[in-house]
Amino acid sequence: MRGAEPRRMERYSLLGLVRHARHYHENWQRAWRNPEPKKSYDTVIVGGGGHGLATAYYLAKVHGVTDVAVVEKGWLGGGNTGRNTTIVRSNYLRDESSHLYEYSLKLWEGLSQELNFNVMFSPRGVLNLGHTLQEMRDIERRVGANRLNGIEAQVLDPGEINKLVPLMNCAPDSRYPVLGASWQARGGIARHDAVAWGYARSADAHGVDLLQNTEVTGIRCRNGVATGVDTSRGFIAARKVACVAAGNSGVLAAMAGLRLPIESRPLQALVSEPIKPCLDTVVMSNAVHCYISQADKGDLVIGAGTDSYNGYGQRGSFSIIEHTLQAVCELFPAFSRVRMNRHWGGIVDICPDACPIIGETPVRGLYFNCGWGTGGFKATPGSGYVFADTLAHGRPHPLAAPFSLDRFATGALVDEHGAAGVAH
Amino acid sequence: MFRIHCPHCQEVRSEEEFSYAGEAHIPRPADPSSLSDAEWGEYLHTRTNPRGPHREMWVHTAGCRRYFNVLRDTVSYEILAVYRVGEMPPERGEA
Amino acid sequence: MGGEVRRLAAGGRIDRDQALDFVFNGRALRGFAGDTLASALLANGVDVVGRSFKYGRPRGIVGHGPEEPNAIVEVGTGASRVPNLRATQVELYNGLEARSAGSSVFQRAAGAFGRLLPAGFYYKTFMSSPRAWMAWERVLRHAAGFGNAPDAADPDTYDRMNRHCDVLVIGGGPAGLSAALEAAGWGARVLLADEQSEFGGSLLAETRALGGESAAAWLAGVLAELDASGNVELLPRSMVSGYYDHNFLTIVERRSDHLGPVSAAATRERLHRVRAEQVVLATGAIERPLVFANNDLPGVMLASSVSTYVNRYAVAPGNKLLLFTTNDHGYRTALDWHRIGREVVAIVDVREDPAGAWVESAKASGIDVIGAHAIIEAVGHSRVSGAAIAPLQGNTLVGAPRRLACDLIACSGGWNPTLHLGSQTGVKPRWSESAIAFLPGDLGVGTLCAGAVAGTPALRGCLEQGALAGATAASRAGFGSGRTTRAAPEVDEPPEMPARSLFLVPHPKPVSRAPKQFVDFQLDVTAADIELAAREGYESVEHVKRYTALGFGTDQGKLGNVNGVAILAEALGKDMAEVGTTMYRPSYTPTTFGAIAGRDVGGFFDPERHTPMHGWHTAEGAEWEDVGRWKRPWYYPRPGETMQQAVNRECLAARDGLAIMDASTLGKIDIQGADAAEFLDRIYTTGFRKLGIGRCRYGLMLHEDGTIFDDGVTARLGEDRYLMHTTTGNAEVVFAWLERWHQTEWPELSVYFTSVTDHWATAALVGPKSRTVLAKVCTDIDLTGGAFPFMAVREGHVAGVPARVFRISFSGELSFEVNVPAQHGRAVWDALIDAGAEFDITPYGTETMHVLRAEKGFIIVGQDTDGSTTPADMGMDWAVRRNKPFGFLGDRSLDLSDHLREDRPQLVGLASYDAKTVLPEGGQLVDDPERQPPAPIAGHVTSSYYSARLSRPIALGMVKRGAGRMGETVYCPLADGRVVKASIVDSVFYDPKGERQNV
Amino acid sequence: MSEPPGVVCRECPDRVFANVRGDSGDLRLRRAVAQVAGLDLPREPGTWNRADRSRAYWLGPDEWLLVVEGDDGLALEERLRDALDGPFSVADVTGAQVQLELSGPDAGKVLQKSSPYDFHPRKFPPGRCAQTVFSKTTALVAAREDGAFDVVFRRSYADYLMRWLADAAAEYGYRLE
Repeated sequence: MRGAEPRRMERYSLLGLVRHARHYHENWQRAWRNPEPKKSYDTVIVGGGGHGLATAYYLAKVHGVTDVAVVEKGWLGGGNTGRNTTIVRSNYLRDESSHLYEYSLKLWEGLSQELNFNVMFSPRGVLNLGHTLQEMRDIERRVGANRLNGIEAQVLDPGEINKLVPLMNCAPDSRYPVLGASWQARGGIARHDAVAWGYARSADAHGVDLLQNTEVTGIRCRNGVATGVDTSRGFIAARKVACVAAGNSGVLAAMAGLRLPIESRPLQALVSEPIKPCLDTVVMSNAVHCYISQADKGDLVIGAGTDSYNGYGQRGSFSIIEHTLQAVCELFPAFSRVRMNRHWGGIVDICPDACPIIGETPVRGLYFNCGWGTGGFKATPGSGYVFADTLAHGRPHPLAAPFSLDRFATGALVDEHGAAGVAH
Repeated sequence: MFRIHCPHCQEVRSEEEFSYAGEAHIPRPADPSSLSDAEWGEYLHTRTNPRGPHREMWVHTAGCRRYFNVLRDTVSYEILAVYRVGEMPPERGEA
Repeated sequence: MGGEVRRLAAGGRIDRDQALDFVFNGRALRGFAGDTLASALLANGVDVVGRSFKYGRPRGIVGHGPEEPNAIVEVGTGASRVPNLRATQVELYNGLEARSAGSSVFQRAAGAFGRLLPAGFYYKTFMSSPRAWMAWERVLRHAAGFGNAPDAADPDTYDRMNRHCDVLVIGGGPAGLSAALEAAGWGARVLLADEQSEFGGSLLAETRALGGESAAAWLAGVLAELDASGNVELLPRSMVSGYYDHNFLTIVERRSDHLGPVSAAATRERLHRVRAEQVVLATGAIERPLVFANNDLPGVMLASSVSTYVNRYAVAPGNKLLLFTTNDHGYRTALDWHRIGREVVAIVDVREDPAGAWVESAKASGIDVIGAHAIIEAVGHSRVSGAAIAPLQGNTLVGAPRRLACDLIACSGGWNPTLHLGSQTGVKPRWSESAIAFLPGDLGVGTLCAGAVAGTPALRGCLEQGALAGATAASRAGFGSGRTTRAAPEVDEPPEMPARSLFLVPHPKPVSRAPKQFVDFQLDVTAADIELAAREGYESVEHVKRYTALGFGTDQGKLGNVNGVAILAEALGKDMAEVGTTMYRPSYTPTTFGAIAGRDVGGFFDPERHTPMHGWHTAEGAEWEDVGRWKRPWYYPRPGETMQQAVNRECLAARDGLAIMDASTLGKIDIQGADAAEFLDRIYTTGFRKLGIGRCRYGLMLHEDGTIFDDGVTARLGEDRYLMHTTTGNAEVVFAWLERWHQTEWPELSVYFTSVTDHWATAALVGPKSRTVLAKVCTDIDLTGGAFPFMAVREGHVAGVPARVFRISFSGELSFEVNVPAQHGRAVWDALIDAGAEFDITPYGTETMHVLRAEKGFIIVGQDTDGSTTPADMGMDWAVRRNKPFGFLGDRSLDLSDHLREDRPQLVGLASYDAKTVLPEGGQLVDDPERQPPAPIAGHVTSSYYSARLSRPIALGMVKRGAGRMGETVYCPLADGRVVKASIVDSVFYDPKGERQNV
Repeated sequence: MSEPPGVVCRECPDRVFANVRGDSGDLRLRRAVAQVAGLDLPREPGTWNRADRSRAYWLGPDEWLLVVEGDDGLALEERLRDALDGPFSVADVTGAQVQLELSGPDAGKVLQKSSPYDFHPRKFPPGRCAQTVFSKTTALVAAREDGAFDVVFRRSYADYLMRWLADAAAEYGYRLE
């Protein structure tokens, strides 16, 4: 299960920058190779986004499985990894999900050091606002559950919220006044591209082949066992095929003759022009339908909702943008004169219970890690970790076990609509 | 921002007036009790979710409140056909 | 520097009779009506308008429109402040106050350490420990960002207008005007939008004649004709920001910014939401700058911008012009410069042997044309003082550089069609080697391109193509034959010599060591950065964009993208088409949040629904609870009362005397038809077939997955008529649910639904005295228990108004729910209040309603249940009839293995041990309070109140295996570390036999 | 102000409303309505008919809104119920509705600010009606012969919509009658 010879990965540091500056930055090592595909691999990972690259990295690093190819139809991190609003948190309601997301958050906390690539994880705190009495009950319940699950969390009142976010409209006479919020101080944001690149660089250094511009056109199975993938660069045989291609999971499943409990929908986001720092935390609101943070560059990064219909167009309805900005102006009346620079869409795979599917399918050797809906970015490290473990051992990692495909037959759904919220 | 021809109002109307109502042609099993858990779960949750022509239901929420079927390309968002509940889509685009 | 040192004595479209005073970076300056802030700054000799983002380098004005990357200013102060405006797009008004976007000490310092900050440097450092980044981030954040957000609520208003047209023409230049004329001539509804304050586009700076008259005269004639046409709407100052599916476009109209701060009554901006049958893109093209060393020095400008400032604004932004061009078009700038009597140092033309009419004209004017040369480096400190030029063969320097003195370098690297809108629809631009440009891809039958956006270089060609596009669009929309009806005006246009491409001017030093060659001015992306990205493996154009920030600025790379793509292609050894461009996204130029939000903020953010008795509640001082969109009274505090005191009082009134609640918000659906009973049987877990006329029954509705969806009481009003009550929040969802199943699955059932939620006003008269009081105002219904039993409905009159009275109860008390048509709601309510006065009738709100129902163990769907709760979990098997012939929705799911699991959470009552502490709603329950996290969760509190009637707290909760754990103890850990001990008890706390409601 | 307002809004309180549902091809239904309200139910989608004191608006293929001036809602429902025979549904919805009349040269602009529907006279001539999105709720809008519009919406939204209309029309001059 050995892949390409591991190579020494150049160590990034301030000192290195100084050294390279002396040579006008002409001698930097490539972040990753651009290899030709081999005829076969132990494991082929379909999808070179954050989750797929993390899976490859942990397979190689933790389990020593380096005979791995990541097959990406476009460029690394080009799907939802590069399109999301980068919120990281773990304050989910159900035990199953909070364990998984908390595991992920712990990995985030040391990820830059682990990868020697600054993913700019910025634990600046996440506020989930409550605007109705029922939302406050739900917040109380979720925060209590978080604490029992070892996830530090608090309920804040409007006064405390206003101190953290002075520009927020906390007036009691607004249409949906802010009644309180849950606060997870360890939550925050990260730099999305860096996550993909950091994992890619380290996976490559461990010998994983990253095959960009390589589109999977078919999944071959014999006697109910997966044997490899057809690609735009020819057939690649594999003992295990692992699909981690958010937004295209249904299409890949169909290649293996499977259908999934998933619908793919456009999810939109937008950024403002860069402005000076004025928002130091992440603010999320389900009722008013807004989530917002300020990137290091100064842009307000704003998540909009999903469209109600299926779509692979990476663009959505303008109404969604309108509603989102109404919510932003309602919560932050001072932002009304700030201007939107860009809006865009990703494609999210949505499961009926707003939770992912991780594990083997009825086709042996064919694994899926999908259905992360609107919140997959935060799970990137954890998802890769448990999926790699699942692949390496051919049985679900304990944290992944509740998210197997058979829950849709047994009814054991992990309902996270409340905590997953509008989109996050 | 779709423009959808409502087969009942017989007018092209803007997306804001409509709601998406999921994949079309998933009839409710005649005798649910005869299905296994897996079969019932498939009816409840499994969807075709194609990239390309998709047979789906919409309802004219702000207009005549009628449900109807749409054949829509999920990549180009082109609406290939609109037809009433109980009818089948025209041949083209049937996957 | 005094006054407008660079204003020409004559010419331009400015109004010299209207001088305007303004302030820039604290300096008092003067311009004229018709100026932009940029033209006025140039007129005043302001060279440096800002500092660059990363290196803090001085920057001047480069362009004259939305492409401007440097002149980013903040206009206004306080709540009216607008950050990040481009000076080239700010119309001057008297009293305007503008500042350069902030640059910090950090940025100025960064200039010195520039070598340490290559593209992506931040990915490689600041990570010595997990905390290191947080510390660095604080510093870096303050260096980032341009302007400041306003610090208070926006005083201005915004608005939205939906529009429909047959032909939307985008761009009011020569092509767009011609298109609008033709389309309108055929009778189509035409909308013409242009981003500038005046229509005309390039014609506003055109010096040639059109059809024998001046460009200005031709323009005035066309505009008068369009204005007179009844079916054209002209939208100036209107930027088409987004192009969405099915020809939906958004246009942002600036209505008051050019007037200065005006009264709040004026709408600042209006968003037009346009649905167009056909769209004509006549968006023109933006000149491509040339990339050479130190090309960011103030005084390096686009050639077309220099011409525009000269011809349109009568401003000469310098004295000694050096023109650097790859094409004939640029020659015009030199000729314009010559015409105003200023010195043209030379024309540096990269082409081998420049020849042809334009070259001849230049030479005839005495201008030195230096062929096969390039400017390799600009020289100067805070402004250009000269340039180094060198002979060029292909892309190689073939001789020693020499210096030319100049104070203005005008660059023309060719043209980039403004194809952003077409690209927004998802259609990729295609590279054209002959046009040396990306052109719009195949946009489909709803869109036409005309003029420079389609790569058409000549004015006459633009006019002709525009007219044809207008006629074609009209015809596709059903108007006319598609033929043009008039000839385009003649323009004197000599043939041009082919242009050549040059995207990166070589330098004697390699790119990595040469002085900075800027590709993206706004974000300080250099050619070396792009090469570095490619070298490090960031090879996709999207990787390069993200790694270097190329095109990420507020100009979305309008100037830099194509050069950047070319430099990347060269570095990778690929061709342009293979590398391609990144996707352009809406908005074409940045759009004010407020304009998109429109008037739907503040009082219009979301509608409030009011019951007919709303005014009464307001007058009584009710506190409100939001339930869906409804405003419901929460409780009615009397002066000096706390919420708890008010609720206690209201509860006791309902239990012991007389209380009244407005229940109008409950969903009500009128169901009629021979198969109504059958339909209800399929929808509800409960059976309705045998319900007698005039009787009511509780119904539980499930999703197909077996979880609880809604509940409520349904009454049988006649043989084939029922009235269904839904919860307040679910009224519309349930109504759609019924229609869905009827229309899509069971059309054979003869049944119709009508929502009557708004039709009925409902007053719930509750308490032992309710019968007595109702009898005072209702004489035609026998209210006695025998004649009008519990769970029955009667029709009669209340206070003289036709009414339906239900004997149903959500409080467990004797109760009559009086329903009257809503137009009589307030009058009947008043009558009931009057009638109850002798028993101190007490209005109560939702909080008391919750306490009363919790005392009875009645659930609230959505509070006591969540998305995973089944009837069995709630101990409600009594409401589920499993043996119906057809079954019911969700029936099958009740047998799923997970739903039969024994350790599922089940509804229980909870009583705190100390009989004092009210458990927190949402509070989690554990079996072992000593256990450290992660600790297993036993359940949670769903409802919890102080019961005034029972003089102790009561609570409902969901506890795993709870039904079998009566009497056992659970613990609720609180946030402050305390733990509340509670015992599991029956969920009915009061009147378990239901004797009080049944009298 | 000597300038006449661009938009005039008149409330029409003296109306009763009935929601009628049934098979549009069912002659019994049509006859019954004709007998009670003196008009034919419009069969053409998106149209409305009027008689002396009554109007009937097409709401859907099997649904109409019947509006009668100076009547009693419950009595109208009863009369219809008595006259009808066969599968049908009739419900007094007087309490649920508010009807306005919007007139003036800028009335169309106010509609266009409120709804994505195309109210241009070319597409929406007199005799047409449409249920559509109206601000953040829905309304039934009908074009009248005199160039004015009838607007019908739900009572619980009245406060919101009346404020909305006044605000939208303010720039044109607005009068509420």
